[in-house]
Order: sequence, then structure tokens, then C-alpha cells
Amino acid sequence: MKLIMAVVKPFKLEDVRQALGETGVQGLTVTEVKGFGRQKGHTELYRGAEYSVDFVPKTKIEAAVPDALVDQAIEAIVTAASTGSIGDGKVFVSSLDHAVRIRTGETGDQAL
Amino acid sequence: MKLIMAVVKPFKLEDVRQALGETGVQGLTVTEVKGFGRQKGHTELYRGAEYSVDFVPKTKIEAAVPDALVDQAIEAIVTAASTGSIGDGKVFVSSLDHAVRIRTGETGDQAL
Amino acid sequence: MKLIMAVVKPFKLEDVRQALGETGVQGLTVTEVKGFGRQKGHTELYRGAEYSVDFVPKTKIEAAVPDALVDQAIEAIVTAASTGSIGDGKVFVSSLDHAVRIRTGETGDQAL
Amino acid sequence: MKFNISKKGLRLGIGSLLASAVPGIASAQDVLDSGDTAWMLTATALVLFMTIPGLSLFYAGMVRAKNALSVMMQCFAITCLMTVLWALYVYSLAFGNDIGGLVGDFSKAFMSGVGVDVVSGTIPETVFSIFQLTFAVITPALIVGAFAERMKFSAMLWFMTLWVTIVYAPIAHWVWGGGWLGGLGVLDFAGGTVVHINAGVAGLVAAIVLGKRRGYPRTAMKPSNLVLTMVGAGMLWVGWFGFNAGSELAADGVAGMAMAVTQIATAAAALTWMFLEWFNHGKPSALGLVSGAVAGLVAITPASGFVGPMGALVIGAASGLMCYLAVVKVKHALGYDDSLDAFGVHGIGGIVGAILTGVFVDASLGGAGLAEGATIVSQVGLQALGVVATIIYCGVVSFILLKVLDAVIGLRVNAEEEEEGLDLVLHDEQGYNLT
Amino acid sequence: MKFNISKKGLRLGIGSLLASAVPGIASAQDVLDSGDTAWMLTATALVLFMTIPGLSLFYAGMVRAKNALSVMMQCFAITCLMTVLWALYVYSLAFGNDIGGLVGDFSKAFMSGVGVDVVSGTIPETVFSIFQLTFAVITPALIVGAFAERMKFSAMLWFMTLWVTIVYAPIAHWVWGGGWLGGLGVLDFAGGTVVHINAGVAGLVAAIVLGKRRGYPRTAMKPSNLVLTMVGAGMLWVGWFGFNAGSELAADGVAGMAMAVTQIATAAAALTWMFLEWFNHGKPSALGLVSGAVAGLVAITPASGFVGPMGALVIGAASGLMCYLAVVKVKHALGYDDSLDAFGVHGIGGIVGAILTGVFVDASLGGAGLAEGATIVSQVGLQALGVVATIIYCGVVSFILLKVLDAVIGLRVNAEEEEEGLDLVLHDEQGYNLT
Amino acid sequence: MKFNISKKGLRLGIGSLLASAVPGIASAQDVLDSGDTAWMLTATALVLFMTIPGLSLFYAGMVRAKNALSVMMQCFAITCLMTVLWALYVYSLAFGNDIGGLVGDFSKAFMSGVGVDVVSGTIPETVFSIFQLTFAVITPALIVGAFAERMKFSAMLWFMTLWVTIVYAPIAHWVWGGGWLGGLGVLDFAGGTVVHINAGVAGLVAAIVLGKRRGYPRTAMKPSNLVLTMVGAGMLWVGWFGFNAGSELAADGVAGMAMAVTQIATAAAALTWMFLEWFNHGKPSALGLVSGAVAGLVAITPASGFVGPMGALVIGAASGLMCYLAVVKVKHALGYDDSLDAFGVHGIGGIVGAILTGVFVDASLGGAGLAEGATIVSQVGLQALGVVATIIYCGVVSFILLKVLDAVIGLRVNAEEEEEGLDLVLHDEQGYNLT
Ligand SMILES: Nc1ncnc2c1ncn2[C@@H]1O[C@H](COP(=O)(O)OP(=O)(O)O)[C@@H](O)[C@H]1O
Ligand SMILES: Nc1ncnc2c1ncn2[C@@H]1O[C@H](COP(=O)(O)OP(=O)(O)O)[C@@H](O)[C@H]1O
Ligand SMILES: Nc1ncnc2c1ncn2[C@@H]1O[C@H](COP(=O)(O)OP(=O)(O)O)[C@@H](O)[C@H]1O
Repeated sequence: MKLIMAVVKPFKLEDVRQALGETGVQGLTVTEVKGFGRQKGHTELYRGAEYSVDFVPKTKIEAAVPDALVDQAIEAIVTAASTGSIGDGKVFVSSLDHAVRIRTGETGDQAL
Repeated sequence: MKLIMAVVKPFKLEDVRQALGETGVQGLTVTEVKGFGRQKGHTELYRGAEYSVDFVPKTKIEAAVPDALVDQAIEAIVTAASTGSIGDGKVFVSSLDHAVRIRTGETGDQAL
Repeated sequence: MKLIMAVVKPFKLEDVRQALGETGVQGLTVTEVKGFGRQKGHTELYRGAEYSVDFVPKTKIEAAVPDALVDQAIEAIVTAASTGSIGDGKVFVSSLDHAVRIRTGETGDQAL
Repeated sequence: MKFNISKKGLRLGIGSLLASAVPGIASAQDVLDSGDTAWMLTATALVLFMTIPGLSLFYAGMVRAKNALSVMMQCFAITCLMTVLWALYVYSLAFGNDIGGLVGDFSKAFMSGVGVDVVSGTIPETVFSIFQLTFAVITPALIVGAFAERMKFSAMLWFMTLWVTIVYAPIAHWVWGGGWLGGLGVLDFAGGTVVHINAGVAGLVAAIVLGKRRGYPRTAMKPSNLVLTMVGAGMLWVGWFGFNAGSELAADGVAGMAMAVTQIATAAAALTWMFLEWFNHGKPSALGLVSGAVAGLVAITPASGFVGPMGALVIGAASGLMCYLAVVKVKHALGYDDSLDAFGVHGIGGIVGAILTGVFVDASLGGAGLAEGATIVSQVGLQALGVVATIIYCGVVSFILLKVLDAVIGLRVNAEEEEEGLDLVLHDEQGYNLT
Repeated sequence: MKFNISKKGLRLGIGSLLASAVPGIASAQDVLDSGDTAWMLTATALVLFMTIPGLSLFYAGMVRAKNALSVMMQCFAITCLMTVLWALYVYSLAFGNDIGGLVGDFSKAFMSGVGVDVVSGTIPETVFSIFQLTFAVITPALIVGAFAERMKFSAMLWFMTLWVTIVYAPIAHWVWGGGWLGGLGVLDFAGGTVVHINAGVAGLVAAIVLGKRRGYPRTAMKPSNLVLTMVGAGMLWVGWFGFNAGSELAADGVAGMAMAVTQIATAAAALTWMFLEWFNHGKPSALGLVSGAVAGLVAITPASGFVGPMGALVIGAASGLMCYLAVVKVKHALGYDDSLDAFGVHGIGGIVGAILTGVFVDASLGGAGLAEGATIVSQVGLQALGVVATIIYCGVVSFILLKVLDAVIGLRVNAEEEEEGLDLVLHDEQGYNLT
Repeated sequence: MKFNISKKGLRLGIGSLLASAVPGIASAQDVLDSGDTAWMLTATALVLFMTIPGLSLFYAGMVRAKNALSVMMQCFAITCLMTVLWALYVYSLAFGNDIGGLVGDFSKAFMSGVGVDVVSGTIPETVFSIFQLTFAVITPALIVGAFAERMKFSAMLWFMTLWVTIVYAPIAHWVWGGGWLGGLGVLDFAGGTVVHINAGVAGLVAAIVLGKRRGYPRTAMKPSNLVLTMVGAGMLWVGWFGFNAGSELAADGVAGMAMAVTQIATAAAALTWMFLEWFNHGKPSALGLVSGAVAGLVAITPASGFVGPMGALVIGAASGLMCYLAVVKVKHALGYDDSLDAFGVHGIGGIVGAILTGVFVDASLGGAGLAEGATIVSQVGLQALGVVATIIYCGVVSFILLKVLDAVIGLRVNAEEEEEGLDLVLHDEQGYNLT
């Protein structure tokens, strides 16, 4: 099993979810995050005090998938999340040792 | 060392924290997330515009634990977080290469 | 490639970002989290109902870095985030199998 | 001994047995005064302002975020429902021709006879009627605090419809409409019994009949937005000037004094609660401070046209103390779940105010003076009678209404719905979508 | 047949052809009444309160968080801009000496002649002028709802400057300033045509000219803070007492009745919308309830000095129904993007109210009575004339203004800016930084 | 040359040396007017509304979320504390019998003699007293903005208690209570010196004595909730009608003009600030717009009963400019940390208004007219005297009070507490629990 973690533009969440669904990924967990990278942030001004904000809002999607699905899933995310402009985000993949579905106690790929 | 990541129903956080504490896990980090899976979401209506929301609020708990504690910790989480109904969540385990306690610079199991 | 995950005091975020930047880390992703550990929380009181809150606000920083940079990056984080008082936080490191930059499709260290 | 020269007093025939001289009965000698009318138009707006947005903010900030809209919706829907019922028949039940000192008849149903030219005292009867309506709006809205976060919206609508008809209208009639309590000389300038004890007792009964919220008191139920609660409290205070000084039905010296004592009692009660909490708990809280303010506003309500500034100071302090004890100590000891302390603040504050009105009305204590032949002791007795009558009648009837409704349609959402929150479950909406 | 005894009616010369007897024309026999003045000072504050903070909260809560400040900023800037323009020349265009029934002259430009001692009717002309200004403030602010979340701030300022000059001032003059519509006997007590139809139609035109928001209707555009929308709705309701009862320009029986019918119609409309939604969708929503309330407030506006309580009940219910259909059914069917339903609520509600005023003004239906010689049918005809004239003039001129501005400076932010949100893009600010 | 015919002017004996004719001194010929009383009851409610919830929202939105409740709590506690002190002795110090032009005696302590029937001018003295109280409430509350986010609550209570006694009461007496400044003919209609310069200077001194917030100006200290700040600004504007037009103590032509000029100056100042920022920074901000509005409200305060519409336009624009410079340029250059710009807006705006009152009061500039024998130059000199006297007295005494308190109990929370936020540390509460 692998854990895929993708950081994408927030308004792409729905597209990514659908694309993943089509590859057979059944569940995922989403977090609102702030990203720092090449994409530039913005300036805020409050009564003459200027703040430059380097962080931009991003959405992090985590999905645990069986090894067999990993490549397809990555492909699906990249296609769905891409706009071609800076800040589209990243996909990171790491290995999972173990997974359990709390309700049933099922483990391994069964649990996903 | 392993990193345990559990996604549970928000109102179960306190129970899980206690259960983990009893197994000897001393620290954890909690994130509010939105989950997508089998549990169905809800509908919202604003002046005739109907939105169906598939995401449900979940709480993500991350705890780094020494290898010796992993099984007990998983067991504790599963027991504490279970309600038996759809959406109880998952536990995922991955390996940690390294851990440091910032305050002291301690590393490895000492750092947890 | 490694994924570094650091949990630090919120007001240290800016320092850590700068320190990481100086080591050559180009991007990172930040999440607001609540931490539980040795640092004690606080009490809240509402019309005679007393709640003790054990969680303290923390900031989680995730950065994927090439293997060559890992030690420097950890060092940078620890130095920048340290105040010497309880609750300074942790750094955890795990291995990444794979990374993709969505915009370009670049993979591996190129993607970071 | 000087007697209270309030225009309202004269009109209501307080201290006399001329129960026929009630407001709403236009008589030939009534002439409209533009200044009095100006103030009463304003006072009406101020009292409506107390409920929407004032009270609804005060309450919405104290519940959990998932129920914030539901309490606002309840306050707003009550405002609308009471308005329509008032125009149809409730005004008449409260202020129509007296039937045996108990209730009004249907002579004013459908606002019949309340025309453009009809003057009551020195103001148009339309204004008198809508001013009184705003009291019939806020009273049920106050009850919402007691059963917040668990009652079905439909059951709430049914309950309020029946309650305003069978409980509120008669009690308003007893005190202000020419009924038996007013006739006996019970003093309630702006609604200590009619509004606050009434709402507080109905709330207590509802809290008990519905039962505790799931997880209470073990689970943390933190107020979602105390910033808004503070705003609501400020609005309540400001609007209360209309409530109390407006109850004089004129812009005169009594109205002025009513405003002054309202201000003073409120401040005294707020500081009392704040220092008690500081002393007992070690820190003063914002919620404590404003809870005290509301306690003071409640307690000065029945007294506002009758007492002087120093009487107000004492009434405020007493109310701050008693409500603090009720909310912070007694409630937790007894274990019932009055979610937002409708009884602890409005019930207890109303009782403290009603009783002490009988004391500080005395001219020697700076008040407007007791009625001919009355003593402090006799007046306090009368006041206690008013309190007890209200508690018993309201308590019993509210209990029966709730039990019947529970049997017929059910009062409470189920456990899962309560967990998810009333906003989504009952209204398909969320209060906050800030991210 | 009894004729309406409103002071305003007399002053405006409704039903007569004495178009010279318009307010703002101080005459020797005008004597200041402190009660009327007190009420009008208050009413002015209440109507300003409707826009800031009332309407700006109502709107800010309905847009997405990234645009919350932008709508508040627009409402606030409009308030400031209209005030300055009003003092410079718009007051004079609306209420200066009549030119051919179409517009005022420049005799009152720079507030000339509006001195401390100048009395209009029974109130200072300063107060009359500022009271009227608050109407010229809220009307453009209402339009903001239609093009929210996508219009450039600069283009908005230009549009409003031109619009108040070429559209609002003349129409206000037609109805209230001695112009042709008032002269014909069209009844619009507090601004059904001048304010609401006018704003609604301009909004509809703007929504169409600017085009839909990106992603509408596919993307979820959830209201960011319905709690604040509820607060804003409450404030609108309270402030509306100043709007309607203030339009009598005196504290008298007509003002009292205007307040009463405002309360009743609003409640009826809110409940109507709520029950329609409950029936159609299965649940009643808070946003639906308050949308209905605003619909009722709008519809009773033209009628408020003319109808009785039961007429108000019908007008409210009719408006709740028609606006519900317009917003929930028709808008989605036609597919235009009137972001916050400026047309659906203010345009439709205004039309319903304007027409029904012609019905319920009849004395046999509880109203103030038709003018000598008029029948319900003839009056409804006149009312329809007022509606149609407003729709055509406002629609055509607004369309031309917007098209010209679009060509010259551009009306809309670009796609990327719209995605990021107007608060950051246009104002370098964020509405909420709560964590 | 026409002289100002303000009732207040007559009553205050401006331009005469009849310092005995101060308000609060009931005389046989005083007769209550219901219209004036109606307006003053309303105005009192409006000014209270400025502080709670108005100012507390304005401030709470500008601080970081962790301190939002603390500033609201301070505003609310000040309201309560000032009320009790006022009733006990501060009213008497300000408006009791004059002692040497410097302060009042204790003749009105415990509100003695302020009975139901006592009329001052044309209104009950109770109303006069509570109206004045609302000024004594908002003045200290304004100071809160200067030391926000770092002062101990206990120290704040001590400071305000002493400050209202030793600074506010005497200065109010000097100007309005029959004291030397009013006697000399210094014009301050509604509190430019007494309220705004006074609060601004005390705030500046407090900001300097307490020192900067940790991390200022390097760390980003973003306003937590500008949506609420906009709401607060709207409430301040609306409530200010009570402040300025209420200061006439009557519903007459002067009150009407005061309302008109308030509206105009505010709009002019807001637009000035907005365009300056647009020009200098490239974008107009919502916070800038409302900051300008408050600057205009402040500056027109002393002038409001004396100047005409076009004078108001100039005063507003001048104030917008000067306050913009003070807040955006000078403050950052000098480096002190006046957290929410109590000095930059209220101090500077008050000075601009006080001085320009001396100019635009001239009848040739549309004003009410200078006193017999005065010229613009002489009047500006007098105004400057008032400004300087206030700055010196307030500055010196505030400094001493703060230094003494710092030595005795300490003014500031420690660094760790400041980091955690005052809400949790001082009050065991959080403003927002939205998730
Ligand atoms: N090395 C990294 N580790 C973790 N997150 C990263 C890293 N680099 C980028 N990110 C995340 O990806 C987002 C997009 O990166 P950015 O450099 O702005 O553009 P691009 O995706 O086009 O390369 C960032 O906002 C951040 O959240
Ligand atoms: N493959 C997955 N990867 C990541 N998170 C998942 C995955 N599947 C489920 N989750 C998380 O677990 C939660 C519960 O899953 P769900 O399918 O609704 O019910 P159950 O836990 O009973 O299987 C989801 O809301 C989601 O947050
Ligand atoms: N075993 C752990 N797994 C995950 N997060 C941890 C763990 N231990 C501590 N943390 C995180 O680190 C933070 C700091 O830990 P704490 O024990 O309070 O102090 P210190 O960092 O000085 O050891 C916690 O608030 C929590 O977020």
C-alpha cells in the first residue's frame, strides 16, 4: 500500500476527487493548508502597515491506495489538477506498512 | 519508529487521546480534516440552489511511536474510535527514519 | 527523497521558513494543528462550566527534500524553531518513493 | 407621601380600582401628543431591536457553531409568528374588554377598531399595540435559550403558538390589561412578571421536560462566538431603554427616570457578577460581565418607573449576586440543563426585581411612593403574590403543553441529529463557511 | 369616502394638483413641531442604519468569504459618495423647483437656502433633506447585490455617480418632488417605485450586462456567514420603521399605522416564504425566512401610509409568494446571475406592493381611502403606470450607462482576480483572519 | 451678524458670562417639552450604542483574534464602571455647582436632587445626566484603542477610575459645566476637546508609557475581523447622530443642522482618506474608508451646532487628510505603537475640528455666526487655547497616573501572556470557537 499526498489548488479539489474515484480510489482525506513555493503571494495593507504574505491557500489530499493503483492514481491527479500555471502543486508518494478500517478491523488493502 | 495516522470521527478525539495515553504514547498532533468515503454527506440549500456536500468532518491524529508500542497503539485507537457505524475511519502506519526533539536535540525514541 | 515533517510553535513559522530557504529548500506546505504533549494547555470558563483544554496550537511544516539536503534541513529547523522551553516541537523524517510536479510532470528531485 | 405621577400609572389606574381605564380604550378626551408618539415609535423599534438582532446574537454566540443558525431562526420565526397571531387575536385577548379580570375578549380581534385616528392616552393605539407586540415577541424568544441545541423547530412553533395564547396573553391581561393582579395593586412597570419570570419559568419547565443535551455536562460545549454574544448584550442594553422607558408610554419625567435607573442597575449588576467571578474563580470573564448586565436589566424592569437611582443600585447588585449564584452554583448542583440560562437569569432576575420593587418604591428610599394606605410590607406581599401566581400558572400550563406536544409530535431531534447539529439537520444550512 | 389624513399627504398634495406644495418648500405658515422633529431625526438615523451596517451585513454574509469586505466597502463608499453628491446637487435635482414635472432645478444646489431656521412642514428642512438622502443612499446600495463578487470598484463608483444623477434624482422628483407621477395621483408612500423597483431593475440590467460569476451555477457558492446575514436582516427590519413610518414626516396616527402595517406585512411574507420552502423542499431555511421578511418589507413600502392591518397581511403574503417564485424558480429557469437577488426581492416585491397599494388603499378594505373620484380599478391603473414608467426609464438608462462604462473603463475584474477574490485583489485586505 | 440660536447655546450661556445658567440647574421657568425629551431619550440610546456594541466591534475587529474579547470586555466594563461612578459622584464633579471655574462640587453626588420632576431646560434632568454619562463612557473607551493587546485588565480599571475623576470630570466642567473655557467663549458643541482630544492624548501617553506590543512593527498584526470593524464603523456613524444632534438637547433646527453637517463631514473625510490611499498605495481599502469616516465624525463634533453644510465639507476633507497623514505617515515615522490609532484619529481629528470650528462658525462662511465682538482670528485663538489647555492638562495628569500605577501594580501583561493572548490569559475565554 502507498500513501499518496497531493497538494493542489483549492478549486481543483472536486475535479481531483472525481478523477481518483474513476480509478477506483474509494476514500480520501482532505486538509486545508498554506503552501510556499514559486507561486508568489500577495500584499495586504492595514492603515499604512504593509504585510507581504508569501503563503498561498492550497488543498492537501491524502489517499491510501493499493500498490496496483498507484500509477493510475498519480496520473489521474496530475491530469485533473493541472492548469499549466505556477502553483499547480505536487504529488508525493510514500509506503504504508499497515492499514486498518476501524469499524470492521479489516486490515491491508481491504481496509482502504 | 512508526508514524501512526488515524482518521476518526471528531467527537472521538478525546477517547482516542486517553486510550493512547494509557498505552504510553506521550504526544500527538491533531488536524481537522474533511473525509470522503462511504459515509454519505449532506445537502445544503440556499435560495433554491442545492449543493450536495460529500465531505464529512473528520479528525486526523498523528502519533510517532517506538516500534514496540505500535501494535498496542493501533489496538487502542481502533477500540476507542469505534462506534460500529459507517465512517468510523482508518488507521495508517508508515515508517519513520528519524525523529528529533527540537528543545533538547534528542533523537530517535528519546525524541517521542 | 525524504519528507520532513516538523511540528513547531506557530510564531516560529517565519523563522523556520527562512532557515529552510537558506539551505536550499524551495517549497513547503504548512498546516495549522493542535498538539498534545508535555506542554500544558489552559483552562476555559463559561458561566461556571470549567473546561480544561490540553491541546495547544501548533504549526506543522512539511517539506520534501532531496536526500542530500536532509541533515542540513533538520539542523536548520531545529535551530530556528528552538526557544528552549517545553513545547518547541518535533521533527520527523520519512522516506518518499516518488514525487511529481503537477504543472510540468517532472519527477524525482526535479519535482521538489 | 407623594404618589407616582407616571402618565402610564394614571392610565393603568394603578392604585385605584378603575380597571376600566386601561390603555387601548380610546376615550374622547385622549389627544395625540407628537412628542410622546415620537418616543413610542422609537421605543417600539428599540424593543424589536432587542429580539432581532439583539437576543438572537446573544444566544447564537453562546451555542456551538453547528446550532448557531437554529437559535437565530427560532428567534426570527417567533417574531413573525407572534406578529401574525397578535394581529389576529392575541392583542385582543390581552387588551380587549376585560372578562372577569382574567382575559380580554375578542373585541379587538383582527385589529378591529384600531384605526388611524384612534388615540390611546397620548399616542395612536396602533403604536400602543405594536409596542406591546414587541413584548409578546421577546418573551417566547427568551424561552429559546432554555431548550437550545435540541428542540425540533416544528415543535417549537406549535409550543409558542399555544403558549402565547394560553399563558402569555392572560398574564399580560392580569397585569396590564385591566386584570386582577393590576387591580390589586401589584406593580410591574415593564414586565418583570409578564415577560421575565414568565419566560424563565417556561424555560425551566422546557429544559426539564426535554432533558439534557447529549453529553451535558461532561462534554465541552464552548460558546462558538462570544464576540457576537458581546454584541448581542450591547444591543439588548440599548434596546432595553425602549423596553423600560417606553413602558411609560410617554416622553416625560418618569420615562427619564426609568432610563436612568435602567442604566444604573445594569451597571451595578454587571460589576457585581464580574467581581464575584474574579473573587471565586480568579479571573473575570466577558461572558460573566454581560450575564450580569442582563441580570440587572431584568431586575430593574418591573421597578423602572417606580424607584430612584440609589434603589436601582441596590436592585442591580442584588440581582447580579442572586443570578450569579443561580447560574454558576445552583444550576450545576441541581443538574438540569437550561442551555443558555433563561431561568437562571430571567426567572431569578425577574423575581429579585419584582420583590424589591415593593421595597424601593417607597418614597423614603427614593422611590415614587407607595399607594395610599400601603406599606413596604404590604406591597412586598402583593409583589410576592404576583410572582407566585405567575410561576404557578405558567409552570403548570407550560408543563401540560409540552407533555401533550411530546406525545403528539415529539419535542426533540434524535441523538444522531443532535450530534450533527440543528443547522444542517433542520434547515440544510450552515452558519459559517469562512474557508 | 374618507380621505387619508396624512400630514405628508397634505404636504405632498396627493390627490390634488397643487404640485407646488411639495416638501422642502418652506412657507410662512410652517411651524416647527418638536415631536415631529424628534421622530424624523430618529427616522433618519434608522434609515442610515439600514444601509450601514444593516444591508452591508445582509449582503456580506451571503457572498463568499473572499468577497465579504468588497460588498461592505461598496455599501459604505456609496453612502459617502451619495452624501457628497446630494449636498452638492442631487438634492436640488430631486426636490428643487419643478421643471416641467420631470426634474428639479439647481436652486438648492450646495444646500443653498437650507438654513438652520428653514422649516418644511413641521420639521427643519435640513432634516427633510438628510432623511431623503438616506433613501438616495440605500437605493444604489441595494443594486450592489446584483453584481456582487465580480464588478470593479472604480466602475461601481462611476456607475453610481451617473445613475443617481440621471436615474434616481428624476424618478424621486416624479413621485415625491412635485413631478408628473405624483401629480397624476400615483401612490408611493415610502418608495416602492423610487427605491425598490428602481434598484431591482437596475440590478437586473447590471447582472445581465456583467454576465454570470465564473462557475455559476455549477460551482457551490455558499454564503460565508449566514449568522451575519440574519443580523443584517434584523437590522433592516428595525431600520425600516424609520423608512416607512418616517415617510409620514411626522409623529402622528399615519406614522403609527405605517409602523403597524410594516410589522404585519413583513411577518406574513416571511412565514409565507418559510412554509413554501418547507412544503417544496422539505425543510424551512433561515435564509428563506429572512428573504421573505425583506420581500414583505419591500412590498409594504409603497402601501405603508395607505392600507390597514388586514390589507398588510395580504400584501405580505402575496409578496412572499411572488418573490419566492421569482428567486427560487424563475431566476434559475432564466439563468441570469443576480448574485443576491436584488431584482428577485426588491424588483418583484416592489411591483407587488405598488400594484396592491391601489387595491388596499380602498376604505372598504381597511385603507385610508381612494382619492375623490378614483376607483380601485383606476387606481391600480395609475399604480401600473408608475411601475411601467420606472421599469422602462430605469432599465433603458441603466443599460446605456453600463454599456458605455464597459466600453470606456471596463466593468468587470478578470477571471484570475475573480478567482482570488475582490477583497485581496481590489482592496489588499482580508475580511477574516481568525486563526 | 446673526448669533447662533441654539437652545443649548442659550442654556449654556455661551458668549455670555452667565456661567450659572448651566444645564442641570433646574429653574422655575423650565418646562418639559415632550418632543425634546423624546429626542434626548433616543439620543442617549444612540450614544450608548456607539460604545456597546459600536466601538467595541470597531476595535475588536482590528485586533488579533486572541485579543478580540479583551477589548470588548474593556469597553463593556468601562461602560459599567463609569455608570456607577457617575451616579455616585462624577456627575456632580462635572455638573455640580461651579467651584472657581475648575470643577463642580458634590451637591449632586448620589444623584441627589435629580428627581422625577426636575426639569433642565426642556428635558428631565435625569435624561440630561444620563446623556452626559454616555459621553463619560465613550471617552475612556476610546483610549482602549491605544493600549490594546497588552494592558492588564485590573490596571485598566484603576486607570479609568482615576482618569475620569481627575481628568475627564474637570475638563467636562471647564467646557460645559460652567467652567472657565466655556466662560471664555471656547466653542465645543459636542465634545471635540472634552471627548476626542482628551481621549486621543491620554491614549498617546498610554501607548508611550506602556511601550510597543511585542514584535511591533516587524511582525504582521493583521486585523482579525474587518467585517466586524465595518459593522462597528457603521454603528458609530449612526450613533453619532445622537452624539452631535443630541448635544443640542432639543429637537429643533440646530439639531437638524447638526445632523446634516455630521453626515456631510463624515462622507467627505471618508472619501478623502480613500482617495489618498488609492493615490499613494494604488488601492483603496475598506479600513481606510471607515477610518476616514471616523476622522470626519470626530472633526465635525465640536463644530456640529455652529457650521453650515459647506463648512462641514471642508472640515471633513481637512480631517481626512490630516488624520491620514498622522496614522499612515507620522506614526510610523515616530515609531510609537498606538495600536488602533486612538491619537491619530481622535486626537488629530479633534484638533482639526476644534480649530476649524473657529473659522466656519462665521456667518459669512455659512455658520451660526461669531459671538458679538469676536472675529475669526480671535475665535481661532480661543479654540487653540481650549486645545492646548486640554492637551497639557490631560497629557501631564495621564502620564503621572500611569507612572504611579505602573510602579504600584504594573500596567502590562508579561511577554508570554501577550504571546498567548489576553482573552485566554486574563479572562479564560476565547472569542471564536467556530470549528
Ligand atoms: N518541497 C516541497 N515540499 C512540500 N511541499 C511543497 C514543496 N514544494 C512545493 N510544495 C507545495 O506545492 C505548492 C506549489 O509549489 P510552487 O513551487 O508554488 O509551484 P509548482 O507547483 O508550479 O512547482 C506549494 O505552495 C507548496 O504547498
Ligand atoms: N483510502 C483512503 N485514504 C485516505 N483516507 C481514507 C481512505 N478511505 C477512507 N478514508 C478516510 O476515512 C474516513 C471514513 O471512511 P468511510 O469510507 O466513510 O467509512 P469507514 O471508515 O467505515 O470505512 C473518510 O471520511 C476518509 O477521511
Ligand atoms: N509522539 C508524538 N507524535 C506526534 N507529535 C508529537 C509527539 N510528541 C509530541 N508531538 C508534538 O510536538 C508538540 C510538542 O511536544 P511537547 O511534549 O509539548 O514538548 P517538547 O516539544 O518540548 O517535547 C506537541 O504539542 C505535539 O504536537
